[in-house]
Amino acid sequence: MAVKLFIDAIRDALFHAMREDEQVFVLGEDVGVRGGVFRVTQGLIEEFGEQRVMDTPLAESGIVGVAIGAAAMGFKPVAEIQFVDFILPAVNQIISEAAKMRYRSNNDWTCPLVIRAPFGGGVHGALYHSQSLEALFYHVPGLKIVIPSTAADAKGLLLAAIRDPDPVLFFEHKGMYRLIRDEVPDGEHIVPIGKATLRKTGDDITVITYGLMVHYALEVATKLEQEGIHAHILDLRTIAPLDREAIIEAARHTGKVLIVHEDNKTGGVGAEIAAMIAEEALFDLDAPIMRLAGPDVPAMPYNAGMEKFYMLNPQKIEDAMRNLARF
Amino acid sequence: MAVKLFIDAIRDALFHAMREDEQVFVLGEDVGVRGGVFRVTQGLIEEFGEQRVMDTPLAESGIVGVAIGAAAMGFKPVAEIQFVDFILPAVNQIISEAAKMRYRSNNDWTCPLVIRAPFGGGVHGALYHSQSLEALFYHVPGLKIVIPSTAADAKGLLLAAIRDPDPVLFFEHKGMYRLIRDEVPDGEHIVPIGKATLRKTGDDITVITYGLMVHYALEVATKLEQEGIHAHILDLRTIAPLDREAIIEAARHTGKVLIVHEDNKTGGVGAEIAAMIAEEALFDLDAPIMRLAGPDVPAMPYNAGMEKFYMLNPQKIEDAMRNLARF
Amino acid sequence: MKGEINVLSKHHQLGLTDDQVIAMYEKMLEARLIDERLWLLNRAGKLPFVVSCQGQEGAQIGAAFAMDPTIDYAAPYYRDLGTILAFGQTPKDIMLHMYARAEDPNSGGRQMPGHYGSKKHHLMSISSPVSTQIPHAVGMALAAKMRKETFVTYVSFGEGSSNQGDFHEGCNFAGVHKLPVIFFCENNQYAISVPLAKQVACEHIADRALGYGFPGVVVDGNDVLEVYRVTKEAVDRARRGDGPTLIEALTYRLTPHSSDDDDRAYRSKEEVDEAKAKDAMIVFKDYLVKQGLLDESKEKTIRDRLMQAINEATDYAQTAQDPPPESTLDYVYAN
Amino acid sequence: MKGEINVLSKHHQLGLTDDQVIAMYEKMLEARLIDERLWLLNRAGKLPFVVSCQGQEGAQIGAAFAMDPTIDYAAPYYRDLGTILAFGQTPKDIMLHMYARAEDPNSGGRQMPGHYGSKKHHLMSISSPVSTQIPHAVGMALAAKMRKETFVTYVSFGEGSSNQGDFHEGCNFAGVHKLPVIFFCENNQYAISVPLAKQVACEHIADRALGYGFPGVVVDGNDVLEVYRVTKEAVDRARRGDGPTLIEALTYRLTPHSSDDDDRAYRSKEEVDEAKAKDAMIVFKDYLVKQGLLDESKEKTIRDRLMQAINEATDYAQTAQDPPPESTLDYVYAN
Ligand SMILES: Cc1ncc(C[n+]2csc(CCOP(=O)(O)OP(=O)(O)O)c2C)c(N)n1
Ligand SMILES: Cc1ncc(C[n+]2csc(CCOP(=O)(O)OP(=O)(O)O)c2C)c(N)n1
Ligand SMILES: [Mg+2]
Ligand SMILES: [Mg+2]
Repeated sequence: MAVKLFIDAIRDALFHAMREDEQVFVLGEDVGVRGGVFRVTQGLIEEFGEQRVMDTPLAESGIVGVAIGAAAMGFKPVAEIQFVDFILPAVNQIISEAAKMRYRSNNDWTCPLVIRAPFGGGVHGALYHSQSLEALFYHVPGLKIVIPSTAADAKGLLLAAIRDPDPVLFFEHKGMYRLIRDEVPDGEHIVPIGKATLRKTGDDITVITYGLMVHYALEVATKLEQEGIHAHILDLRTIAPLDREAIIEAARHTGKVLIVHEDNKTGGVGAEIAAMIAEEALFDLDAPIMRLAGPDVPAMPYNAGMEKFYMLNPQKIEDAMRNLARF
Repeated sequence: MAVKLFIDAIRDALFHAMREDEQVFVLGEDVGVRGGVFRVTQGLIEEFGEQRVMDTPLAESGIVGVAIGAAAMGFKPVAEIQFVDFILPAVNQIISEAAKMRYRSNNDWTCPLVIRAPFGGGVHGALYHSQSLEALFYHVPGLKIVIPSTAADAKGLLLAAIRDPDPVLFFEHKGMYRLIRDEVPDGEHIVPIGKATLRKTGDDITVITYGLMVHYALEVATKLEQEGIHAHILDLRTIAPLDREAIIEAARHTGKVLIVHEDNKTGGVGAEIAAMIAEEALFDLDAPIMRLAGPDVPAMPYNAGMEKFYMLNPQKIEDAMRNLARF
Repeated sequence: MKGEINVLSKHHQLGLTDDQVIAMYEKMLEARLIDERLWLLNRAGKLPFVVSCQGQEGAQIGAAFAMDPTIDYAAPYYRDLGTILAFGQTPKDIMLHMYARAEDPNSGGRQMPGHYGSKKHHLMSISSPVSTQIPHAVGMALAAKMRKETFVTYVSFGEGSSNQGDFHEGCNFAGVHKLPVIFFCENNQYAISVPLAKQVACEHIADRALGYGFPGVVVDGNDVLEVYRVTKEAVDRARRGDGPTLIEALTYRLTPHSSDDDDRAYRSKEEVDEAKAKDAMIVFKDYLVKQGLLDESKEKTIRDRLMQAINEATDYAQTAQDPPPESTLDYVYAN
Repeated sequence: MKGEINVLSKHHQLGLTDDQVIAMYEKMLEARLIDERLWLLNRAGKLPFVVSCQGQEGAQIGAAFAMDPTIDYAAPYYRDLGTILAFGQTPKDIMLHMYARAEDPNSGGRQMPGHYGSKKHHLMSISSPVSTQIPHAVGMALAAKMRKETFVTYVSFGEGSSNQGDFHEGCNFAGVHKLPVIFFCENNQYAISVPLAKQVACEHIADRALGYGFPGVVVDGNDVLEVYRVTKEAVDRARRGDGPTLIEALTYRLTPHSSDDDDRAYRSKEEVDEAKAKDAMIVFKDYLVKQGLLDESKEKTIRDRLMQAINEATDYAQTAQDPPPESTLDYVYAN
């Protein structure tokens, strides 16, 4: 066990999976000698060669479509989309094909595919290098969506995703690549898809979140402890399918729920979480279900002041948590 | 004023808009001599010629992309996507381009575009000719989404959509084309985008829904009146942006809310509605916020029994409404 | 053919035995007869939807017989009934599919008619959005290359569908990696109501191959043996590791687009009649008759055998079990 | 050129005056000098991001001068600084954009550097997902045709981007409707780190035009006057109503992909140096010197004038106002 950066844990998982299983291969734009624009796949081509670490033409629908074909033949492709914003040309292949392959063929053909993509803002990425797109896909049965918040989870969930017999979207907050580090088990390490985890227990308010926001929420929670506000913090880890049981339990635990995500609010993942709670735990609530999310604008601007205005940060979360605690 | 079929009201709006404004034109697959596969555009090519009623190559991203270019130059294209299921290849153009054009250019370039598409099931259309895809887009700021439930609204909302200076997705339940008929004003008739409407008032339970489900809910409501259950029925008409005020008011009115949509449940439009209510009217509620929706499977099967299993119908809605009333 | 009696007949030149060409004819006829039956059942109100292969059987069978269904794979499209049969599905399989019964090997009744696919027959699952299968086939061919296996993958699509981005992206990927895949465009002159001239401005769809760095070939889709020949060449190329080929088979759709369509709105009866006269069913039969391989009595024997199988298949499918309604919830994920 | 002194010089043959070619050189130099300044500012920590035009100015200016920015439209891509300047943006506009200030005419500080666009300059708004602008340009050209106006629309993109579905769908649409649009591919041999051979298998991107039914032309992007010539021909064709042209300008990206890239991982210094020797800036200057239109002192005058404007622009932009943070909420919709 060693302390590793988030990005290194992801690379770790790729090395491990590719060494272990010849059917695993990586494809995407610049994943080869360049090692990916964020350097996630660095070093892979040296060990596994250019066929298993394949630089593709600049065509996302083609990348995903080809990966679906290879997956149908028993390969386990790990496709990288350079920025999640550029997954949009591949939406038809993902939703019409990957998500429906098993279902439409009555369990005959399958699609054991992983699509990795960096997402998230606060990195001067502007409109098209900052988006969160999980809400676009979490409505789609047949897909799984994973968003890790720790290096250990990144490794364990990516290995689980690669082993998963169905298509998994694996979204990595790009702001975390070189910011987050924690103890990552060596070798085999699986974190099951579909299970949320409590990052902190507390009896006053429940915060449900994922990705980078987990860290902000924890930071704020530590601070608020000193004021006697004890937060219960659930890290979803899997966005689809949501861990309904863990969500309801966490909501019931304090009766006060704040859902936090960087993505814009309307129709975001928080909507479903709030709806679930309102449907199954309404009478356990002591406060309205609150959501703190990005503003409903098309995407995050480049100008530093505007980007900051858009992005959630510990201060905004602190205000929201205190507000809920006081309710 | 005359009683018209839903489909005829849509055609009416197209004729009216095209006669009135030379910048309005229709493009899509088979919209010309064929008059569209559902015959919505029938007769247009005879009056307006093949340039303003343009049969396009089979390429949805191209259709939408070309329409965006024409809209940028001041045209008002009305693009038809043959089935909403086939909008997916155009998602990048819709979300990255149409929705963000005004925003990213700081109000300089705009995109006054309408995309019409038939959606919905119960017509032996199977997986790819039955889907509801509004949930894929309602999360996206910059887009408007309209789903009419009456012939009069279809005309009035389509005219409003064509006049709208921003991109509007106009989704027509294909099962309603020749099923729904009502009085449609002649000539100019505008129904404002963004305004829900009460189809029925009642003090016991609130049903919030849209499209075909409005009719089912009304049918059930009439029946339940005899049992002394009085339903308050809100027809959303616009899915994005949602009419927050009308939703909260309708929820408060009875304190018991059932949200109904044909689309699958997780992350559907009902999620946001429930979340809104749970955030703003929680203490006015006397029952959990209930959602009745399609099951979370990739899409509706072809087999008649399975299709029926999937689809909502008056019986399922009746059960849910009675259940809520009894709560 | 007269006067050529002493030269090797075309099919022998191509290395096809007499039995093989008869088998080809039989598969074409099987496809045609099933298709005709489907229309009857549709018009009788028994099947809500039909999408036809009529007019394209020659191209499909010419191509399919150039492959080896025991090792090769196909990612066909909804009109490929001929291909589906050549890869081993039976009339019973087809009828179970049309009636959306539980035993339908294609989707267990989940998908619309024409949406075939079964792993055991090496047939990739078909969806409705056109052209998505093209990158899939490229990925299947990539699998062959990565595993150093020699199977080829065949993918078919209409000429209208060759205008989708996925056609372009799939072809380009295959070209770059020299993958063993055959892009087979069944150019039937229409995309529903839209005639070729409103779909493309190029002379031939096959011209597009140049932009992907592999050969493009145009062939008369009513000339079964020519289709066989060019496809065989493409298959050989692919097996040798020389990469993809784009084949454009010129055909004509003899029926409306589907049972929901009325083609009188957009094309003349004369045009359709003219095409009917060139139907591969007729042309190929003529050839076989002239070769002395077929006569009316032999044709009748074949036809009767096929009809019997189709009748039995129809009867079976008509009373076969539906999938349980609640099985709608199955197979969203593996577990 | 020696020994040709008596024949008409190339630019005169093309109908370009001496002043015009000097103006072309000046625009190229303006683009280059701004670009160099951007890198300095980036390395000094003042600009988080730069994406360059260096090595492509010749192609851009050769093409832009074949159009009339007062009537024609351009849908350029992020490397098109030359085009942007030729269509009328000033160094000040560019610097305001780079610093993401409120006065940035491209996006009011909302978009990343290189994401130009301003209606008054007839420049379509650029986004990041590549190739989406290609169908837009086709739609703009459709507007010209529908309104019976004679403006042409120019759209540019990298060779890597020519592998996106939107390239295919846009070209095909334009071909079918014979629209007045010029597809201008700036083939700089790389898509970030991916070299041409891993992107495409065709000999020339221009070969793809065949599949869309219009001409495809390859031109040396370092030969400004040749680029002008072929683009002018394409513009004339388009204005005459004869439809689109695909032009492939062979260039080389002299800088890393962007300020975030390190190109040493995927190409050699020798390769870059070789390309630098063929830089259009050098080649075109040589031509002008040989024509007696330019000498070191005239060059210096031009350069000084440009540098002064760039310095002033930088100073202005550095202290210009930011948009108010809460303006993040503006312009989602019209009202
Ligand atoms: C992406 C997509 N858009 C639209 C459709 C509706 N549609 C079904 S078949 C068809 C025409 C196909 O034409 P072509 O590719 O020439 O094949 P053909 O039917 O003529 O064999 C259309 C437009 C579809 N299935 N998929
Ligand atoms: C749809 C999409 N996918 C990926 C990217 C990331 N990306 C930005 S530029 C680029 C390479 C572009 O290469 P090319 O088209 O040759 O243009 P060049 O930068 O070489 O001028 C990539 C992959 C993007 N912007 N859009
Ligand atoms: Mg066709
Ligand atoms: Mg390039």
